[in-house]
Amino acid sequence: MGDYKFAKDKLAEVLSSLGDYQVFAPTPAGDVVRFLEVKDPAAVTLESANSTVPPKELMFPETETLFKYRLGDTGLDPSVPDASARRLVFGIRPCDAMAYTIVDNLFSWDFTDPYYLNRRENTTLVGFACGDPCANCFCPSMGGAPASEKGLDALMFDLGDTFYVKTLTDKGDAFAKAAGLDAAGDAESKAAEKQAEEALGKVKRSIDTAGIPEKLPSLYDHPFWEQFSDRCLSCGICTFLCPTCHCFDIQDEAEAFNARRARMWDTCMFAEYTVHTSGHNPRPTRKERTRNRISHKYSYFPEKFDVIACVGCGRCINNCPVNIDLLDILEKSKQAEGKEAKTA
Amino acid sequence: MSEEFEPNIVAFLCNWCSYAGADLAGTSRTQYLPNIKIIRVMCSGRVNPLFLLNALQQGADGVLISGCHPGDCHYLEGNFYARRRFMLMHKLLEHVGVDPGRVNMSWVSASEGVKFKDVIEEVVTSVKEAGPMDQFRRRQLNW
Amino acid sequence: MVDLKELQDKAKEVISRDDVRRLIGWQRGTYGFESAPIVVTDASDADKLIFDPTCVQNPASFITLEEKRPVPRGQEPDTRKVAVMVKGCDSRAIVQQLVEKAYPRENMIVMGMPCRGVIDRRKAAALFGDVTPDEVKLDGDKVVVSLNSETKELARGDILADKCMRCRYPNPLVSDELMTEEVEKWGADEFADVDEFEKMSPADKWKFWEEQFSKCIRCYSCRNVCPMCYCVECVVAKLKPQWTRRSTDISENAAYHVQRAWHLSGRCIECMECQRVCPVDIPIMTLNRKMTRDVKEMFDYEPGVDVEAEPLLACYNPQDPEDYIM
Amino acid sequence: MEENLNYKPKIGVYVCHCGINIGSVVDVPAVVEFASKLPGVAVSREYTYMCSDPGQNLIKEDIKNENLNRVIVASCSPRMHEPTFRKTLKEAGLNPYFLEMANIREQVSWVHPDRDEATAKASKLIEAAVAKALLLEALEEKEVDVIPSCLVIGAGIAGIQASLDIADAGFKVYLVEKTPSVGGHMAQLDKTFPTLDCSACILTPKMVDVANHPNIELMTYSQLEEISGYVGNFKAKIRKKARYVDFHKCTGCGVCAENCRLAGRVPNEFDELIGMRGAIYLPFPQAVPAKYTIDPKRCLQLSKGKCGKEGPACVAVCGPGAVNFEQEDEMVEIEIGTVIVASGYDVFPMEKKPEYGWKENENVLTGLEFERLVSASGPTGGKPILGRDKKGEGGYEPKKVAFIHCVGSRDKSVGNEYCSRVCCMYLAKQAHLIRDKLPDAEINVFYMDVRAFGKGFEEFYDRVRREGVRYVRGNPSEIYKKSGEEGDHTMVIKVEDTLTSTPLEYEADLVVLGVGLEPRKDIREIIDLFKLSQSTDGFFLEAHPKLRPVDTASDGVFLAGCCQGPKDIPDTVAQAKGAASSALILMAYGKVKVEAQVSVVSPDECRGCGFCVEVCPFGAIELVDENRMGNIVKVAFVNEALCKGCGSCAAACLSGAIQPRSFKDEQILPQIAVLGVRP
Repeated sequence: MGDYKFAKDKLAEVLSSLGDYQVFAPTPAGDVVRFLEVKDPAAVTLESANSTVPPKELMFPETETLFKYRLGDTGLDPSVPDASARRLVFGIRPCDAMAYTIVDNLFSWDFTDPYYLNRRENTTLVGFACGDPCANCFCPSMGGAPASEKGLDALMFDLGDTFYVKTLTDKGDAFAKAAGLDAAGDAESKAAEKQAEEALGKVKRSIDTAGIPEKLPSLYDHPFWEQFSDRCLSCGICTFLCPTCHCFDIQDEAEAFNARRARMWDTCMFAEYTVHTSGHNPRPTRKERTRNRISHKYSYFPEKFDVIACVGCGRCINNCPVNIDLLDILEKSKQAEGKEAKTA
Repeated sequence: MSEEFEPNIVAFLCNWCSYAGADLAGTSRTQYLPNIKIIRVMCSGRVNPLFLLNALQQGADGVLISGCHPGDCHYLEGNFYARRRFMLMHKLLEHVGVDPGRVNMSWVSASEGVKFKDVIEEVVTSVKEAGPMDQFRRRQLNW
Repeated sequence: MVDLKELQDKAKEVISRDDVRRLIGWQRGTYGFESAPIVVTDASDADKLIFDPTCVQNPASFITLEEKRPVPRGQEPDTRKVAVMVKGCDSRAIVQQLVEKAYPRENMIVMGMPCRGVIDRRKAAALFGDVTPDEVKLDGDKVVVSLNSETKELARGDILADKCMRCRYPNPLVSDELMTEEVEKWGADEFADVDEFEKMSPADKWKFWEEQFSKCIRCYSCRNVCPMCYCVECVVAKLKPQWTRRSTDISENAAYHVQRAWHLSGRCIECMECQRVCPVDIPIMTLNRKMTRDVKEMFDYEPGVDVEAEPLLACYNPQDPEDYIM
Repeated sequence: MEENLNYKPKIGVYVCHCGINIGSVVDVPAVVEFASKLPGVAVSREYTYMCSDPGQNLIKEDIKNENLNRVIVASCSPRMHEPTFRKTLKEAGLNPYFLEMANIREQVSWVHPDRDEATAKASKLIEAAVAKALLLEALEEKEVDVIPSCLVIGAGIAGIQASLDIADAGFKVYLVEKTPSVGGHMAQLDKTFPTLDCSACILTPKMVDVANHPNIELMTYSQLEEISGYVGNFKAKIRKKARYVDFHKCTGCGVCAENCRLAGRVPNEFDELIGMRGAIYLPFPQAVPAKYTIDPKRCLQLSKGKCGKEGPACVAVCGPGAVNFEQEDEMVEIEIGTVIVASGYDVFPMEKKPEYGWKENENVLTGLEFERLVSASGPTGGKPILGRDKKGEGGYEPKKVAFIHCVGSRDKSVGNEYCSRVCCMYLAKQAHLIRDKLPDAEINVFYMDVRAFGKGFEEFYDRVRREGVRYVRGNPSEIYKKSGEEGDHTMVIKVEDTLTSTPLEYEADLVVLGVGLEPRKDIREIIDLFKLSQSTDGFFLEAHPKLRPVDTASDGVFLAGCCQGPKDIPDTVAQAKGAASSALILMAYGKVKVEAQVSVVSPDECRGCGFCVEVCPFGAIELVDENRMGNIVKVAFVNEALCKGCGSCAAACLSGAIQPRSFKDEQILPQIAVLGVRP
């Protein structure tokens, strides 16, 4: 594990030197930033605070094929699309990297998911510490930090005209070697620590999560949810853009008589998410859905995996068009009078 | 493309005029191009404009909706509604970049077997000019 | 300018009535340049109501978003009135909802809010960055933004939504009572943007849309926020038959957006909420505006202005145009 | 429904050679082979003629032995043999709607000569049929009872004849007539061409019959106001207008009319306003029913509230005391199974052709006015006398009479492109009548063509010509008085003889205009009641110009007489009998099949916007209350007896909540999926 650096103007060079990796980096797609495979290093941007769509899509794509088959035939061709490519995610924010460590729990739990885990296995994560967090960041409250190393193989700092790179795993070193980075000295590491210190101070918002996981079940039927759910659009923004939300739907898609089984993002905010074949919907209104989203992240998930399914990236707050504010909900939940616990 | 592009066109014909017109073309042995595949509906007013979209997604290079001449609808008004719908759908698809030549509509009566042939020729030509439709084509199975 | 106190008192009075169930309006947001919609059910919350240029959301959306909860046996459904505050543009949604029999007029109390424009959060962010203003108000032809004890004056066009710059209905078209005096109409709509777009070749149009549609994550916020989109089961969610697949790729995304635009042709009332809420900045209104323009040109029809009007696609004129029909 | 959910589809595909019609072009064995591999296909066979008995038996056997539950016949157009094969399935005990046809003759072998292309396309069409067949549903063919009674609108000769036929067959008839008497235009005529028998003589007995027939309920001076329901089960509201004369007390003696203060001072509609009546009146002596009626617009008591010093004379003189000014309109509601519309025609309104001076010139008469003039029951007692004074005295006989053809017919300038079919002959007849009554008169007939197409017509036309009636080919451009002088009634007719193409001027002191027939001015009332449509000439549109000439697009509603287009009396009677038998077929069988492929609503998906209600051309859909988990919401509901299965509702519905059976989205999309794929 070592200290490296490279000049800012060498960014494109560094990226192009990673020939035997499939490299993904924040790239402006139209007017939003997204982690795309690097075709033109010049297109990569490290300016934006964070990508609109979290890099979770690199491990858990919006839509992926599980296998193909032909209607009428009994035998099917379980060819899992190849996920063995050696990948590298460049410039991922610490919160999003930490998110992977949370989602890993789910995909390696009762059933180990080859699609997700193969990708994780073969991917190197080169993080990029936050110089100045945005208005709705609250990673420290979630056990992260603007310069957190959780889940990363290497962490980059922006030191003005150079990038300081601190490698944290063998994967990280391999990257440094492949990129042919110069060694860095104390000066850089000190500067980085200082920057991390300051960045931490700049985080404006926070929440004390103590007691929340235990309390939420007691608010199961509490009316306070309605002050938020009444204005909820029941859309997928908060969950699709959440780096830890991991719900998916599995559908068969046929063309004439050829078909595939595919899995795609789904969200508990959609009305149809819980509709039974009978037509009955146990979560008939936005109240139940809003409650489920919060409770799942802050109560059910920690209950099972002992970690809150939130990294404080603030995406759900930034992008909600009706200003439903996660932290606001949590604060209100603390004030609300709970009844004896119920479970979902 | 090496060999000439042969477009695939899905047509929605109303049972009473256009489908009968196609039958007449048949009984009078009026030859036309085989690129057209006909789906029979009772009235052009039945054709949901989203059928077009779906056909283009399924890989059709062009579509044709054909019904009774205005005023001749077996159900009195169906083709008037169809006309409104498809005037709009045509414009909408054009707006997203679908070549207008792909979306076609015609009035063909039960006695217009020859017109039916002419319509087919015209449609096939305009879709040929537009080339293969790959914009909406479903790709989920090509990997 | 609204007197907030007056507004809140009026709201208190309305929500306190026995025959009123809920009141939909706006409250101060927790951050940024946009307010948050609020559904007031208790008079004590009426003090949260505000009206200023941050009140961009369309309250009419929340009338149809409210699910009808199953009514336990022996109980009666709560059929008391819903009060809703609407700007001019919002009111067109009410008109269209009435045209489409979404609810009986008498079930609604419409509180009209004459309006001189609302903020475009994207323009604001470009100007001020990731901040929360103390106050935003309209002063004559200026928009005055107070931000940590500094005030900045802007031309309306620099920060107000485009729809406001071409607004032709600043005063509600339907209302039981106006909360302030009517404002003077300033806008005109020549659909120059549509004409401009149409200059493109089919290939270029597709190139544009291919990029836009590819971004779509199918969160359906554009559909859900639309005051016109309140089908019990939307066709894009249907499984039998499945019109659109849930897979996100250019084919399904494009199909979704075309379907959406199609279903809104002759129905879109141009509140532009769909475009505002899009998390990946797809210019959705470019589709809707095209429909609006063509509907006007071909059928001399404008949705959401006349409660008595027949729905565009549920009527016809024997003389309708048919220029491309063989 | 259950039928196709509960077990796996077992499809039989039957490819027809149609002799050599298909076989010679399409590689049938290859197609059969292809079809056999399609999912769900259990049997795939070929045969020379599937529609032949052996062919059909092949299918029946397989249905029985292989338990097929879907059948695909790849042969000719479904418009040809769908009914045939539906029957086949039915006979084999399978629901007839589990049939799907692939049209590989009209759409393949007859139009695509290339064997490979044809074979490929045939295979595709069958593949699509299979894809749809997988989702076909069993449909129920329902029958509804037909109420054994008929409403006949209009009591002209058409309505009278239709009513008598139906009544004689033993079914109840409600005959509704707007005017106070039955008889219609035919009653106004003097003689009828070409046989010259007296119109009244042949009509009056029938008029009396309808009045007395035990199965006919006659409602004169009445009007249909509302009609609802559907074939076999209509409900009608009829307004019986107040006659202000007690129908049962009135003996028809006529003393009231004689004593009416306005006697002889009110123009009589029946006499085309050239004769006079009183405010209380009988339109004509043979009127049926022979009951008097008070014209509320003219009657002083009713319009002014006062009639002379001593009050209304009619009241005073009426022995039975039948006059009753307090009488009010009466609404009658009836239920009927069938309807015959025989609402008749109007003659061409001369206002539209001022150049003939009909308005200002009392010596210019329409054909119908002339009929009254020469009718024995007419104002002049049948003598062709003009220019009588108010008391009906004085006057003179015309010496030069001119008849003009095609007035308001075959004339684009007045918007009537059609031929009225009766004018040529009634003018010939009228020319004959004049010759008969005024042997010395000079008679000129101006014509474009003479269309003497009917039985005995040409002979009659020839006879009239030989009687010294001059036919001049050309239609007059103008008619005007020769001089303004008192007592000079001579008119000048400017015309170009189109045979010699010489401009000529003729003199006449009586001009008779061969006015054509037009749709009634009040035709809208009936259109709106029944949702009937009009052909371009404005008359009612029949369901099919050749094969369904008395039917309309609304089942159970039939047309008779001139409301469907100009006709002479024999044609009218013939059509009336046709309409009567059509109605009788329904009533005699007592049941009617309703379309099985009708639209169906899934109430859980309906948002109640009513778009479907607005687009339905048959008014078959309405919004009804639905209890959705305790909440009352409006949802669409289809009246299956009214629905014709066109499916416009489905295309209008945003959420696909309403679907036409056999053409549902979920049945059409699979076809698109198959046919969309580029070969």
